[in-house]
Parts: sequence; C-alpha cells; structure tokens
Amino acid sequence: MISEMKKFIISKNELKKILAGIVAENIKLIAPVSRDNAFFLEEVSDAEKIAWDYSNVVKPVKEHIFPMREVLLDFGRGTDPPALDEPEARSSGKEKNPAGNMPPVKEQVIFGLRPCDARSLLVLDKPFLQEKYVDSYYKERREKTTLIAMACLNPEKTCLCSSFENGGPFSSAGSDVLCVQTGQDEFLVEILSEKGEKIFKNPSFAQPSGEVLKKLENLKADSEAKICKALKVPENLRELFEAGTWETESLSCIACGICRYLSATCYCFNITDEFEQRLRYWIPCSFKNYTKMTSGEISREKKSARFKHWYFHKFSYHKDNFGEYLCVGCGRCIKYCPVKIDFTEVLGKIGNSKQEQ
Amino acid sequence: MEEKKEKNGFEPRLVGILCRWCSYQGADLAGTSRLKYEPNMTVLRVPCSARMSPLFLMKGLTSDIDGILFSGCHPGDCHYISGNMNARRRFVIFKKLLEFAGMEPERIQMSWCSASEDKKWADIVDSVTIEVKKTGPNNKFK
Amino acid sequence: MQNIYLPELAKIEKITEETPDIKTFDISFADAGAREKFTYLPGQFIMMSVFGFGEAPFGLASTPDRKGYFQCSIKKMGKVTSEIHRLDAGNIVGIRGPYGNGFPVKEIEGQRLLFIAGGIGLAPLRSLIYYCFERRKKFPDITILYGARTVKDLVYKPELKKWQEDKSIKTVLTVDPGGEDKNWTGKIGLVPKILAEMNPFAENTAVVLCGPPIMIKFTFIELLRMGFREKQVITTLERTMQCGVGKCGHCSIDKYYVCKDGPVFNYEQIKTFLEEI
Amino acid sequence: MKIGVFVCHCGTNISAVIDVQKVVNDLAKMPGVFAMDYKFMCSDPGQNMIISEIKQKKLDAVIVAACSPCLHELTFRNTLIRGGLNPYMLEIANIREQDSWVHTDRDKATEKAVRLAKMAVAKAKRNQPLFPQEVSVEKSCLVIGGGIAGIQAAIDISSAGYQTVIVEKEPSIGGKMAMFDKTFPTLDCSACILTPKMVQASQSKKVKIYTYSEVEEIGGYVGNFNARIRVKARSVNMEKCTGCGICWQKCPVKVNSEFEQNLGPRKAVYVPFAQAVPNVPVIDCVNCTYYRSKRQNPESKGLCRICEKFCPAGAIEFDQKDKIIEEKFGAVIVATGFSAFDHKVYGEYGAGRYKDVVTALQFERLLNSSGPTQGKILRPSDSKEARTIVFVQCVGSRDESKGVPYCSRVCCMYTAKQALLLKEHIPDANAYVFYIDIRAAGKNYEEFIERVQDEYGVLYLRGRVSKIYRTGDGALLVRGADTLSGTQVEISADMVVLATGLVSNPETVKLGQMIGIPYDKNRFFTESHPKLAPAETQTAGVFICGACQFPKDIPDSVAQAGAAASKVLGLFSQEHLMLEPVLACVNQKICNGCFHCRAVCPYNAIDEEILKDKSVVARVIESKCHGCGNCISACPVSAVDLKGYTNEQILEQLQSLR
Amino acid sequence: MKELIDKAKELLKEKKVETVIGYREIRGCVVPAYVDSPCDADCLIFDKRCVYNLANYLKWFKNKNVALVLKGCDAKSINVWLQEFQIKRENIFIIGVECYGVMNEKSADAGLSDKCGHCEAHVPNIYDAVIKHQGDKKESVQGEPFKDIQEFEKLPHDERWDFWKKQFEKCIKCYACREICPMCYCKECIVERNIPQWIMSSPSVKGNFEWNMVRAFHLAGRCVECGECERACPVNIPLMKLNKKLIKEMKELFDYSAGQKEDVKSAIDDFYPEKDIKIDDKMIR
Repeated sequence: MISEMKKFIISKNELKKILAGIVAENIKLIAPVSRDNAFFLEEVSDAEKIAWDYSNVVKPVKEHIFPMREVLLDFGRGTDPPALDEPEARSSGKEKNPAGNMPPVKEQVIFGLRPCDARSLLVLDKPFLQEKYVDSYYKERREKTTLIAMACLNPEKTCLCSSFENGGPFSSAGSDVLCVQTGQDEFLVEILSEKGEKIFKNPSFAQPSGEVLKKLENLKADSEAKICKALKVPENLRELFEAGTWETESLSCIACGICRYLSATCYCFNITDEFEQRLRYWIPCSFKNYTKMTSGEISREKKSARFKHWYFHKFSYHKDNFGEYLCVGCGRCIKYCPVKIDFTEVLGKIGNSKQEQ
Repeated sequence: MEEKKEKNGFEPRLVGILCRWCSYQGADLAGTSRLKYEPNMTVLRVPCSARMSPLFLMKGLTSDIDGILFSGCHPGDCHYISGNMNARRRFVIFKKLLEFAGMEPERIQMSWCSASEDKKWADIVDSVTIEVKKTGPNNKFK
Repeated sequence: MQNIYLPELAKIEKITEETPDIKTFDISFADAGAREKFTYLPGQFIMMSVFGFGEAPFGLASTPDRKGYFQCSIKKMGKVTSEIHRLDAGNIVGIRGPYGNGFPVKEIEGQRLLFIAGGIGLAPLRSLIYYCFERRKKFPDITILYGARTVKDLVYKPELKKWQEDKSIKTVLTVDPGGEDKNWTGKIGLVPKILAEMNPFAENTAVVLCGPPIMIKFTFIELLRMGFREKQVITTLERTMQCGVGKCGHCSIDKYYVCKDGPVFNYEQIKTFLEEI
Repeated sequence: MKIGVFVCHCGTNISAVIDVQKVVNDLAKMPGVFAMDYKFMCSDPGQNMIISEIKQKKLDAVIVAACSPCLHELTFRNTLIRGGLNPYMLEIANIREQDSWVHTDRDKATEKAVRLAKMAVAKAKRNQPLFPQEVSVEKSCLVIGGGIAGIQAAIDISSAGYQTVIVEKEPSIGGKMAMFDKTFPTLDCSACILTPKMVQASQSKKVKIYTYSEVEEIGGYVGNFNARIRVKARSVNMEKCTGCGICWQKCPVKVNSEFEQNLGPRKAVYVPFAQAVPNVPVIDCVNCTYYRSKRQNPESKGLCRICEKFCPAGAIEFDQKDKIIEEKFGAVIVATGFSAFDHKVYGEYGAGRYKDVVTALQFERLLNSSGPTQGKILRPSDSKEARTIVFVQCVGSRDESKGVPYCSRVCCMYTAKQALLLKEHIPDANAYVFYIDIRAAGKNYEEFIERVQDEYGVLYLRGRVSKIYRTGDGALLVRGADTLSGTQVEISADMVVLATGLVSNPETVKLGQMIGIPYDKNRFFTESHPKLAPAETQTAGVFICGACQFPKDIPDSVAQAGAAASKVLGLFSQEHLMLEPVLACVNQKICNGCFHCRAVCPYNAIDEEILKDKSVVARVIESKCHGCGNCISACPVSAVDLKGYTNEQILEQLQSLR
Repeated sequence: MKELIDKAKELLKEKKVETVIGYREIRGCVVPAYVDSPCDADCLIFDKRCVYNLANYLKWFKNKNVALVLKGCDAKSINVWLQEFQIKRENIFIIGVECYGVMNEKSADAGLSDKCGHCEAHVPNIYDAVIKHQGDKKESVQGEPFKDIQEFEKLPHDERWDFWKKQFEKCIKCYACREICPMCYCKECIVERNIPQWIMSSPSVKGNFEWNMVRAFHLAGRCVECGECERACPVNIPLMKLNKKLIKEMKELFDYSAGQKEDVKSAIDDFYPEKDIKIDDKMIR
C-alpha cells in the first residue's frame, strides 16, 4: 500500500524543473534519450531532451551501476614499480599519484527507468555486496545513485515482470521514487527512501485526491492485464539437465551475446590489462572462449551446453546460492533475440519433455 | 592560439614499413649518397610488402601514430615474384574502408621505391611528412 | 572499503628453471605489513598480475610454515605466463589472495596419505607434502605417485631424488610411454595404470589428486574400483579464472564457484555435479 | 629477460650528428636493458666487448645500434654465436644510413635514434631462438645461354668434377662471339679462340649441352632447383647424323640466314655456321616445304623430303616431337648475353631503308672469310667493292631519348678493329669514324686505337652524323660536323657502318620473373651488390655473368663467368646448406582450412593436412617457403605466422612509439 | 507452400538428407525450423517475413547432409563456402526459393528491406530444386544500388568520422553481427586472440572501431549482402553501409562480386598483371 504522507501530484514542467535542478547541482542526470529509433539511458544535460513515450530502454540500468567497461586500476605508464591508484585515493580526493588519472565517481540520478530495472539492482546487490568479498566499485556507484522509476502504463508483449513476487508494472521495489503518469500532464510521485526525499526536498505539491488514487488503481489493473507472458520454471530442473531436449531447443540459437548483455541481471565480466590500465568489461557466457583454460581445453564447448548453462545459472544455481531467480522479467532477451527464441517457451517445452519419455 | 601553435609546432610521428629487398636498400642508398630528408619517420623492416598486413595500418593509427607508409618494390621487381601485387590490393581496399570511416587519407600511404631510387625515397618521406603535418595530429582515439 | 581487485606489490627473489617451460618463482612482498598478513593453507592459490599484460591464478607451491617468501611454479602457456617467464629476479609483480579453501588438513589427520600428481599438478601437492613433513606425527604413512609426459617434464627433480632416498615415504615416479630416456629408473606408463599396479591399501587412506582433467577422471575410476570411499578422494579442479573472488562467473561448475567454494573438492561433491569436470 | 644495447659511434659518422651518450642513457632507463657505446662496434674489440657483456651479464638478446643490417647483420650474428647466444636474438637499429647521414638537426636525429633503438628492444624482447634448416645440395649446375660466358662457366664447373647442363636457344652454342671475324686488341681470329672452348665443352663428360632448347620453368630454392627444359624438335636424329652436309646442299629452299644477319642465304635444313657444336643441322619447320604442305592438309604424305632421300645415315626424322626434360639442379647461372640495338628508330640514319647502311655485326659478317661474301667487302645493294666507309659511333648508346642512356663499352674498340681490318683488306680504302669520345679503357686498348689512327690512317672526326642521304648514283652522302676543326663535313661514302649499342636480351623479363631475380630499368639483371658481388643475385643459388648483367667485352665476360663458377663451386663444396629459418608456420588448432594462404603463395609452398578430427588444415612445406609473409596478411585469423617477423613483434614495434 | 512441403517430405522419406532447415511460424513470428521426420514437414512456410540467412546454420551442420531453404541472396553464401572449402557440395541439398523481397523488421512500415530494392538474384544461382513464387512477381525497383554510399562519400572526412564514432560508441561487442553472418565461420575469431592483441576486447571507442574495421575488411569480396548483420544488431548500427562500400569498391576496382562462382579465386587474393589495373595511380606514389 502506498502510504499517504509521501505521495503528491506534480505537473510535467515541475518535474522537468526538478530534474534541471539536479543537473544544476552538478549531479549527473541519466534519462532515456531516443537515438536511431531506439531508447537509451544516457547522461542528459537539459531536461528537454528526455524522451517520455518509450516502452523500455535497450540497455538495462545495470549499465550505470556495473558499467560495460570500468577501469579498475591505473598503474601509470612504464613507471617501475607501478604507482597503484584505486578508488580509495580517487574518492577521497587525495592527491593522486601523477600516473593516476581516473575520474572520481560522481553522484548520479537515474530518471525514467522501469520498475523491473529498479528491481534488477536489488537482485544484483546480493552477489556483489552480500558476499565475503564486497565489490567496492559496485558499492560506491550503488550508494551514489538515486533511482526515479516511471511505472509502466503499457507493458510490451515480451514483458513478464508480474511473474515475480515483488514484480509488476507498478512495483516500487528497488526504486527511491516511483512516478506514475496518471494524466496527460499529471504525475503521481511517491517518495520511497531518504535519497528520494533529498530529490523532492520541499513537497509543497498537492496531495493526491481520492479520485486520482482510484485512477491509479485501474491504471495499475489494466497495465497488469496487458502482461500476457508468464514464467513457469519446472521444479525438477536439475534432473532435466540430462533429460531435457536442450539439443533441439538450442539448434536455432546462434550463441551471440545479446540475451546475456541486455539481460537486466547478468553480471559475468572479464578482467584485462590495456596498456597501463586494468579494466573489467562484460562478457557473455555464450562465447566458446568463455570457459577456455590455458591448456586450451574448453569445458562447455558445445553450443547446447552454453545455451543450457544460461538457463541453469538463472533458474537453478542462483536460486540455490541466493534464494531467488537471476531474472526480473524485463523481456529484453525475448525482444532483441535475432532468432526470436523465447526462454519462457523453452522452459515450458523442457518442462513437459520429461512427461513424454 | 594553442591549436594553431600546436599545428605548426606539431611534429608528426610517422612509421614507415619497408620491404627489405627494394625500399630498405633504396633508403640505405639515400643514406650513402647523403641526401637530407625529414627525421619524423621511423622505419620498420619486413621481408616483403606482402608481409604488411593492412591490420598494421589500423593498429598503428589507433596507437596514436599520425601517419603510416608502406613501401615495396615496383610491380615485377618483387623478390618474391608477386608479393607487391597482393599487397597493393589489400592496401587499396583497406585504405578505402578507413577513408569511408572518416580517417584522413594522408595518414595512410603506400609507395613503390626500388633499390636504386634514393632521390625518390627522400622525396616520399618529405612529402608524407608535409602532408601529415598539414592534416594535424591524430587525436581520434585520445 | 577494501578493494578486492587491488594487488599487493611483491618482488621476485629467485627464479629456478625446472624444465624448459616451467619455472619456480620465489616471491616476497614489498612491504613488511603485507608479508605478515599473508598466511595461507596448502592448496590455496593466488592471482599474480604482470602490470600491462594481465592476471592469472597460480597454486602456491611452498609450505605455509616457511615465512618470508612463497613459491609458485608457472608453466609457459599464454600471454601472462610467457610475460612472467620474461621477468628476472628483482622485478615487481602484483599478488592478490590467498583464495580458495585449501586442502582439508583437519579431516585427513591420522590417515594414511596417498598423493597422486600429474605434470605441473605436483606444485599444489608439494605445499601439502611439506606441510605433512613438518607434522610427521600426524601423518605417519605417506606415498607419492608422480607422473609426467617425459623425463624432461618432471619438476622439482632434486626434491624427488631426496624423497626417493627417504625410506619413511614411498615415492613412485613414472613417465608416459615414449617419454623415458636411457638412464630412467622409474616406471613407464600412465598414472592410472601405475596406480593399479601399486594397488595401494584402501583402508583409512586419504587420496590427494592433482593434474590434468583426463588424468583425474581415469584415476577416479581406478580408485573407486580399488574400494576407496568417495569422501576420502580429494582433488583440485582446474578452471579458467578472471576475478578469483567468485564474482566473474568464469569458474562456475554446477552451482559452485571453483575459486570461492574451493578449488579443492572431494569426490562425493564432484559426483553430484551436473557438468562433468 | 636481459637485453644488451650497443650503440656505435662509427668513428664520427654517427656521433657527428647523434648524441650517442644521450641514446645510451635513455635506453639504460628501460627495465632489463643494459646500454653501452663504443667507437667501432664492428671492429674486433667492439665484437669482443659484446661477447664479454653477453657472458658477464648473461644477456638474452643483443641490440646493435649502428649501420645498416645489409652490411653487418652477418658479422654481428657470428659474434652472437661466438658469445654463445642464438644468432637470431640479434636486432639491428639502423642509425647511420637512415639517421645520422640523412638528418642535420642534432636533437631530432638523437630522438629518432632513441626511437629506433627502443623499437629494436621491443622486437628483441619477443625474439625466439631460430635454428637454420639443413638442406641437401644437388651437385649439378644449370647454365642458361651458350655464349662464351656460359661455355666458360660450364667448363670451370665441370673441370671441378660437377655435372653441368648448358641450355642454348640457337641450334649451336657459341653465341654472338661466333659471328665475329677478329677480336680486339690482339686481332685473334674469333673462331680460332672460340672453337677449342666449344669442343672442350662438348667433349667433357661432365657437360651436357641442350641446343635448340629453352628453359620453361624453374622452381625450388638454392640447392634444390627443379627445372623443366623443352628441347625443340630438330627433326634430325643427333646420334645418327655425321654432319656430312649433303642434306643442306641438296635442300631446294633458300632463306635469309639470321646468323649472317640477313646478308646471306641459308637452307631450310641448316647449320648456323661451319664450326657449329653440335655439328648437327636443324630443319626450320616454318620454311621447309614438307612441313608447310603438312600444315595445309595434315593427311597428305607431304611434299619434297629430299633431305631424307639423300641422307646417307637416315638421320632425318620428320615426326620428331619436342622433348620435355625435368632435372634437379643445385645452382643456376644465367648467361643469356645481349642483343644488338635495332637502329631503325634512327630516322636520320635512313631508318633501315638504305641497304648500304649496315650494322656493325653485318659488317663483321662481311669481313669474315666464312661470311656471305667470303671476306670481300661488297656493298649489299649492288655488291660493288666499297672503297670509302664511314663508321658512326654510339648508335643506340648514350642516347637518353632512345631509352639507352648507358655506354655499351665495346663499340669504340670493335669499330677501330673493323676500320683496321678494312684497311688490311683494301689498303687504299679510306675510313672515317664519327665519334663523341673514344672509350678504350682496357689492356693495350689505347695503344690499339693509336695504331689504327697512325699506322692505318683511319680518320677520326669528333662529331655526330646529322643526316645520311642516298644520292642518285647509289652513293651515300654523310653530313656531320667535326667539332675539333669547327667545320661541317660531308663525305660521299660507299657504305656506312653503324656501331649499334648492346641492349638486353628480349627474354630477360620472362626469365627474370620465372626464376625470381630482379632486373633494372634497362632490363639487365640486377646484381646482388654493384661493387662487392657483381656475379651474384639477390636470390640465393642464382648467379649471372656476361652481357646479360651489363654490356661488357669478352675478357670481362670470361672473368665474370669464372667468378660465377667459383661461387657455384663454393656452394657445391658444402655437404649441407644452411637455409634461412625465417619461414612461415601454421597454428593448426586455429586454421579454418579456407586456404586463402595457398591462393596467394607465389611458391605454392602450402598444402593440405587432415587432422585427427578429420578437419582439413594448411601446412607449410618448409623447403619451398621463402618467408615472404604473403600468407600471413591473407589469413583472416592470422593462424600462420612468420618466424623472425611475427605479428606480435611488429605490433610491439608499432606500440613502442606510443 | 505445398510444393516446398512436398519437396521436404520427399527428401526426408528417401533419407537423402537427415534434416531440412526451413522457416516456421510460431506465436505470430517466423523462426528457423529443423524438420527431421516427413510427418512434421507441414510447418514449413516461405513468405515475406522469412529474413534469416539459413546458410548460417551450416556452421553447426558441417559434415552432416542437410537440405536448406535458401533465397537468392542466401544461396550466394554457399558459393563462398565452397570457394573456401568449408563444405562439400554433395553434402547439402539446396531448395532454392524464388523470392521478390523480404520484410525489413526494423522499419515501422514493414516495407521491403533495401537489399531487395536492387536485387538481381530473384532465383538463386546455385540450387538443386526451385520453388516457384506464388504471389505477384513485382519486379524490384532497379534503383542505383550504391547511391547512399556515394552521397556519404561526398561528406568531408571529419563529418564522416563523427557519424561513425557516434555509431561505434553504441556497440556493446555482443558479436551478434559475427554469429549471424554465414561468412564468419572461424574456429577462433581474430577478436579472441591475445597474442598479439589485434583488437582491444573491451567496448571502448578504440576497441569498437578496430572490431568493425576488421569485420568489414574480412568481408571484402565475401559479403553477399544478405543484410543479416544490420538486422541482428540490437543497437541499430548501419553495418550494411560499411559492407556496401566494400562491395562497391570490389565491383569497381576488380569487377568482382561475391558468391557468383565457386571455383574462382577470391578477388582479394588475386592480382592483375602489371599494367591494366583500375586502381588510380594517386593511391600509390
């Protein structure tokens, strides 16, 4: 239930004014922008450029917390011994060694992300933060980010966020502020955390009237009705490792990296050195060289083995390790797959393939 | 002002990849006959112009070198019979591709220079240096 | 906020050439604080980085009791290792770790010990072997079976000779057929075959296994045939690793991360893995 | 990896422009690099310094920053061998020819020297020790061209006991020298000194002569060339024919004889000249009536066949076919000689329209007693005796506009000789020689010219001939200038002899590309080094001698033939040959089997290999590969790499300039 | 599509092929279909929405004998495969389909994709059987094929650079353009090599530029212009613009277009004799 006190009505220009205010305070504003008929979450300097009529952005929000390419260390060009520089020195503004030229991490506000993306950060927090080894880069960016989510009024036919416990087009899990576009120029804004409080400092705006709340309810209802896909993971998935007809399901897959990269919750990465910087960058587990050992042996060589590992890591291994599926149902892997493979269908076929034998 | 000064004060960093049978000996002959030319080009010796894979052009330009010159034997003179002919085709195709992608054509050059053409070698180095100096530094990948 | 990817600077003290493509590096940390802090169990591994070329996991070959410096044996395979082989004594490398769970020294106390190693696999076992030598009371009976492709590929040759003379331990060396030379006295044949010939006593014996995956697979079959219990058979798994701290997903097998849940598994766990090793 | 950088002063050649000390300091800063300098690195103390540094500091690689690798790469490789290092762990930074000698600005040149040295260090870091490949040597030599140079080379090699094969295009060996009457300066009869050599060659058991044949294809590499020789059908059985000559007496067909420079006739079945070796005739199937009728309608029995009827030994075989001979050779000597310049391009000398304007070779045939006029000097137009003859020097030599900028070296001498012989034949004939400069730079050459001018009264006019007219009564009016007396000169002559220059053999281009040896813009074969290696070419195992390298007289040709032969004997004396290990090698795990490499390889040194998993991959035939690197640029995944110039090394060199 | 289904059934009944790879429609969109038994061959269809280049799936059916439903542009890839010894002609049975243009998924109005605008391979040039076209045989508009390329070439070079820099910045290195392209069949792609590191593997401006340049160069004289790479790119980079530029150059300079014959040497490995080369001498000093 959205508590009364933190909710208010705001018009589009006021919202734009607040966003412009954020940019003025030298805080990085990231918002959806339209480029080559696709929408991306990018840094925006003036609020006018923000796109409002989009179903979802191409690259998930993890792109801004766990960037596609992030410089971990900069050990200077050719100084011997290398002058190590790392986030500690960066964030505390300590006089960096001459070689270290990595920019400090700025405060950032992400506006216009969808509730499923906001929830994906909750899922990603577990492997990155609640483990014996805490990833300091992720932690630093996560703490400096404020999420202003925009509820989904018309989800796409590939969305299945409602199949998850705290999911749904209007779910407020994971975001600091949830906006719902109730009217043409009217937004119902709900503050969910102190970070959200800091953004909307003086809520001198009008409280939502009962009629607006009722409009919110049926907006929510018919938005949830639009979701036609559901996720049904077979319980005996581990037995289906051998038994399942993975071979035939994976035939049309071309083992590219789209479903891994655009998945809101995939987080595999590589660490490599480029000249005088050590950096990490995303890598999909669908490539043959993902599990290539120095002896040249590849443990998951066959395409079907790599295809199968993605399903098992998301719906079996992660659940055993962290208690929840590594998926938030954003549906990007279905929407952008070049050969239109739908993982819910594959799971369905694998599930009832046991009965046939 | 800075950009202009930097332009005429700009010393381009050039790389010349020479085939050891013709162009390298032409460059040596330019040395023995004490011809004078610009010192910006650093020379790299490979057996034949066929060895100069066009990917060296790309790798050179992305590791902040301002201009690359391939130099091999004249058609028909190649010590390895047809090496320079294959090199010519690969070079032309890759240069057209890089030009299409926006790279200034002066940064990528190829020349035929035989073992006896020392004067031609000195002229090539000078004109490439002047052209690249005109196009300015290669800060596409800074 | 401790940065888990930040390596400590360390100096290479000494380099000894074991075989044409395997070198053993004695490494000590640059500053004293790190040297004290760095304590490890046999079977753990470190991530060694050569700045500008990359990082790679290497098993610790020296015993934790030897203070001051530790040893790693590195075979020249890819980009990072061939750059490491170009280093000389005195150069600086980055060390991260120790990672992994190490051998279960507590459980195998008091039992008879059978070490089976293949090729460079002797390095992590050597750490455990010297650990047991320090505590001979707890580990009375030690047998070592070590095989390599050719005589030239045998590592730690001086120590092998010392172990062969030491009567209190039984040491069997073997080389693959065709790998022997004129004055080779040891056995000739693959490790599983020699193991079958030795027919070790299965009762109350812990087996520690390390080597290329194919050797591990065939040795498992032999051991089970000879009646070893699954819990007693311990091995380390070889997987590609990028982060070493259970984040990057490269070393995943079934639901375990080889770097976090330990390169060391016993056969009972391995049996349950969906993917074979 | 410890690397030693040795910077050379080269006296003052380098240190005059480059601050050597700064180069040493900059290089010493690099990790694992020891830098030092010395005045003469290539000298013995310099080399000993390198050897002691290698031993003392246990270096893994050596960089020498000095002169061009073309000069001292070998010397420093041997130094490394003496120092106990693999010779291919050496890199040379060329800071003399390409730095100190060509730049003036001191600190820019120094900075360039540092860049060159750093690039060499980057490459040396990734050098692998390479071991030269041992290859067997086929102890037999192929000589292409049967002129005096080819014959001399063949004789020298066979006298050392090695098998030699001469391949000659004409029906007989002897080349151009067989056409001469006398030779300067000793006026020996050319045939008298040539024929013994030809006979010696033909009788030697070690020399096999294929005349009237051509080399069609040469493959392989030094020590293992395989050549395909086409012996054209002579239509005469070599064994049976006794050389009696009845067949060419009876043959009804008369044709212009090329040997006689179209001044005299020859028959369809002919021997080019009397002392031909082998003295076996050839049937010219273009003009022979029998072959012409056979071509009209192949089924008919064919006309004539007179030579077959009259041949006592029954040696005529009309159905003889071309024979293809495949043979393996260890070395190849190219002695294809020269051809005379075609003077028709000179309009002012009549452009070939006047029959009495003859070339020097034609005049040589007229002088020759076995020539078409049995030694009498008659005008080709009306065969009256020619009493005044004008010799014109430098026709087709030293003339940039006609594309012959060089001096052909021999025309001055042979013109003087011809003038002398003319005076001997007809004492009161008067001979004029129009010349630009007389070039007589040989033993007794100048004295010979003096003798021709004083004793024989040949009149030398310094100037060029501007025009030759043909007057009504058939005489030739030669108008020229005499710059010494500053007057115009006009001579009415019976005959004009043009001293045509020497140009390259038309087959040079085809032959050069077949063997893989370069030729210069005048189409003469390019020697490996103009001063130090005139008889060698850049391709190992291939040597050149005689006029095909550059116009030269008989003594020089014979001397160069001896040089080429000695190089071949040097090659044959080694049991095994060390081949450059700079070869391509394929990483078969990565190869896709698309064979772009085989498509570009000029030596088709790549063939297929089936792996265990039945996938077809490329394999480099080490013996055929010349290490050009064409396959490496063609391979999309760079599965193939060139030892000594690997992709990794070249990329490191590019990135060392960052 | 009865003809197509009968042909597939006949092949499977006579065991001439193990599987027939064609197109199938499920939940309203067309996906590749793998038919092993004659009975389920009825799902095979062919219409405007069949955009995939099925020749790409030969990567995973290398030495099995398979039947493929191929349009004109896709069949040209088989020629290049044969030219590069990747498959044996007798292993595959090509069911050629007469095609008059396929849909462009990314354009809003779902019109014909621009490769079909100047298509001259309505009937494949290599096939074992041909399925006639049912619908209207609308002759493709024979527009000037390389007009957009020529316009782009006229722009000044820094404008071109900004355009491509912005495009390459979007690239996320998912390599869908490599995995969907039939010409990219390498066992180990050059991107995965780290000795030497030809291409920076991380998605930086430098890494993306290098990757796209090498990919385009490897298609010189091999790209059959099936347009799959541009369709598969999730961030809409106009990859066909690069490929078309190279197709134009290969046509103009060496008069060679990919996939015409399978026994000819690819133009990038061949060379003219000395003189009559069309490369203008300005390119080489």
